Amino acid sequence: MDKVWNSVEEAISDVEDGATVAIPGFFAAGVPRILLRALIAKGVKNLILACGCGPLLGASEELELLVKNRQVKKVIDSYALYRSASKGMQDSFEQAVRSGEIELEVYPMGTLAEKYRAGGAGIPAFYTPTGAGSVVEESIVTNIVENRKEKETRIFDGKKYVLEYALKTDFAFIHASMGDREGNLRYRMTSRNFNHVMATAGKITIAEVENLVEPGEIAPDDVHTPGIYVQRVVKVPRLTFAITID
Amino acid sequence: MDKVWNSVEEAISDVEDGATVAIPGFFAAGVPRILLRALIAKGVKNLILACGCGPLLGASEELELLVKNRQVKKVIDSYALYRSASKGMQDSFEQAVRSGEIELEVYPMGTLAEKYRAGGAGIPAFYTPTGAGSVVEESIVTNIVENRKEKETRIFDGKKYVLEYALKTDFAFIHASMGDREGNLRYRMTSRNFNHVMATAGKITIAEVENLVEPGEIAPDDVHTPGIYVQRVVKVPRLTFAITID
Amino acid sequence: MKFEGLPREMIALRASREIKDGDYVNLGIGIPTLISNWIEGKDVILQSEIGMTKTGPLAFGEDVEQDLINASCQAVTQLPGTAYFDIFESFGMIRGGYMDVIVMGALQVSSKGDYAGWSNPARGLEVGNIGGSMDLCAGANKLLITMEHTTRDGQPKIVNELSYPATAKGKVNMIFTDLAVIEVIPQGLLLKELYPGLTLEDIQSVTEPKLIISPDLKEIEL
Amino acid sequence: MKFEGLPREMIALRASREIKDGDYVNLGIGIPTLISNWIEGKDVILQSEIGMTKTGPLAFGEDVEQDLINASCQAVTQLPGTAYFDIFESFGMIRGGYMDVIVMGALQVSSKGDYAGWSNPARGLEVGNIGGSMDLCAGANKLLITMEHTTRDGQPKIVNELSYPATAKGKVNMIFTDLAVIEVIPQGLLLKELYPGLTLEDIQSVTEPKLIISPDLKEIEL
Repeated sequence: MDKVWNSVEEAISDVEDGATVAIPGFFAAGVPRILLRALIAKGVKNLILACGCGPLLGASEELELLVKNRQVKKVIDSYALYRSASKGMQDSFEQAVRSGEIELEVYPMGTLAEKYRAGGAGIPAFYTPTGAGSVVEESIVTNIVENRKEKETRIFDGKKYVLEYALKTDFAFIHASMGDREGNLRYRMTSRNFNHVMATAGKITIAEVENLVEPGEIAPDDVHTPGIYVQRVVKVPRLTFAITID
Repeated sequence: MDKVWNSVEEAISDVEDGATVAIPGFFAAGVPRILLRALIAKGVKNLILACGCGPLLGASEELELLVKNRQVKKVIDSYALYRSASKGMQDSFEQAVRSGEIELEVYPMGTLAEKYRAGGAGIPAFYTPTGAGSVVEESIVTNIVENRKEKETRIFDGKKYVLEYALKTDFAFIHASMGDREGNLRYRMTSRNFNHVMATAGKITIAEVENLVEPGEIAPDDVHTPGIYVQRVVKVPRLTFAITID
Repeated sequence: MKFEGLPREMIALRASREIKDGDYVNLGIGIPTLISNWIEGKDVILQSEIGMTKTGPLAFGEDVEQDLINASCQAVTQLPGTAYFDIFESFGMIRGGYMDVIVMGALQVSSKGDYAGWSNPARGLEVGNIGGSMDLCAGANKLLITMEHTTRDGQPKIVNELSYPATAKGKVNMIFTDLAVIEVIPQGLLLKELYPGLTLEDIQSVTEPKLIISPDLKEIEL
Repeated sequence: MKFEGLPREMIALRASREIKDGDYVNLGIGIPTLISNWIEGKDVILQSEIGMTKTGPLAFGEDVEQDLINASCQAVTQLPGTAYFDIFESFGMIRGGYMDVIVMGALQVSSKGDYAGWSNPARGLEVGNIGGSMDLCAGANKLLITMEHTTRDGQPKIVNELSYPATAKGKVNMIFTDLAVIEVIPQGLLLKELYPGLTLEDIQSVTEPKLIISPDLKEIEL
């Protein structure tokens, strides 16, 4: 079952305007930068980028281009803004959020991880203690007022929990250190982060891999993401990048 | 953080009458047989054995002793009975279930896996499509009539789902191929099955390991169960066992 | 009434034809497991719910490895590209819809695509072995049933309403028996293929719901 | 009003005393991160929510590895016994109660143990960076707050009621500032340690809720 595609351009050729795309990465680590660049080059619009923890702060050049090209309709994330308010004021993404041009929908990070996991695992909804006692329990946190859909809470054993829903995406872009031709993947160190769970949540999961190997070269006990979740594999070079954010 | 105990006897010394103990294993594979034998030798009673897929069919000698010694109050499982009805009639466990001496509470396997996962991950309850349209959606499936607590269902996007609850246990007995002194574990092949998830669900998790190694000998990217879930580690010999069940 | 039909291996062969290159497949206990003998050469990956993708053929003799079994508790082998994972990942992919084809045995199937397999009331127990069957049905993109057309004493297993406890409702797509190939369609059961020599009256006599006869009805092709 | 007190490193040092051998610990961004400098020699394992247990010291120069960062996006190192895992496992262990001690920075803490940290209304945005903070609070066995006692312009950060959006309610156990060590008890805030030279009037003047004075009140011990 050979899932290797020749180029990132071909591999994302069916990503169309309005698609929801999962973008893993935790700040600078584990971001599918080359797939993101192909998305920029393709120029599709009205994208919903479903993130986990600030991959677009980590890939700030890519974010700037996406905003400049007006390709993004909405970002889902737990940590999408610069920590520094003054730097944020100069950031074109934050400006677009402030003006309402881009929607920013925010969740606690663990809730977001669990939403992708639920999406991949056929669980439509779950209860979590996270966010109870905060605005998170009241409604969806977003800069677009009319999208602040109310949330449900429920008491179990005297403690309050929030009902949260599964999140599946049209595509998931994955960055892996190693992948075999059948889509079995391995990640390095903390670049694993959201990559595995998003691979499970994407209807079409496209993995850029730094090392492409034959089936069997990843020992069966050492596979991080079974190939069943991965529809397409593309070999990419290993990039060097700065890991600081502000 | 050295978590190694000298013997299985010491490692389970605080398992008391009435304890709920998670027993992983999928039929013959990955069952913590040596910890089970220590439990038999200890003679504690009124145990609730929380299983996943028939580890006590795989470890049938241990089951027979547990039943004979009247140590078991209840078994939770997805597949606890011999496939063959005639063999089942002669089985002392099935006889105890028929007489009501032992309670057998049954779930679909994936629901059971998810109940342990929820227990370990702080999720009190979740919705699953599994069992909708069967008796599983109506009430807990058990041979003890008064324990058939009603279940809730709910419709999401026109489809029916069942509300299921987290399951945490007082203890989890784990069988791992390799463990380091800090409790990081690795499993071999399909003996992994319920071991990882039960390690997360046990309040006190005790791992019998065929190979005991120093921290660092398991490469950080190759850990299956992080040691944070494991309170005690005991070195045991590798047993040979038959893998057939009826 | 009982008719001579295909042996179990041939039911498996016929069902295997529904599996195509690129499919991820989970095979239940019994006749479904025999399908693994008929997919050699196909670009198909078998999932075992114990926590394995790309399950290899059964292992015998020295190749038997006690840490490597399939969900039916049979010794199996691994292949280049095999992956092992834990049980919640395994059922995550099952419920999450990653199985293209699931093949199960059954005690009964109804004309609405309901199916019963986990509990035989004759055993006299109100608990039973559910195993992974209900999860597999919940997540199946295509659910095939392989079974004998009738019980040992000739009673229909294809019925109007289940009398056995349901495993899942409305999920079955096709039924492969020793006597026939039947598709579950919104209007009921469409008879598509018949064991050579049987008449329409024969097959109806061992099938409770009124069969809809396909205009393309043919003999079972092996 | 603003008093001279401990530098940030010393707040971290004092808070580090609450961490004991055998603890699994998660440190938030800011002063909490500095605690990692003070636990050398303790048998403590640091978890980073990015997906790592046994996080090693910060990496510099040639030791910087772009695939290895902590949750504050700093280059770190691994140690013998380090484990990497994915994000849902990481937050499973956080919510599941496996962190013995969690230390966070805060914008405000209330006398009921409520705390605000994720959003500063002054920024003029109704969305903000929640990150892992709410999950960490939900799962904390012991939640310590380290922060400056007052804002830059001397306003109390320890308040009767939060005016900033809450991160969690009723979860804070202890507060470590440049001026004091305070325990959250059912009756309110118990002042246990005070910066040398400060009077009770001084500390009350920069603290909104009426402090309960511990009979064992002492100077902050470093």
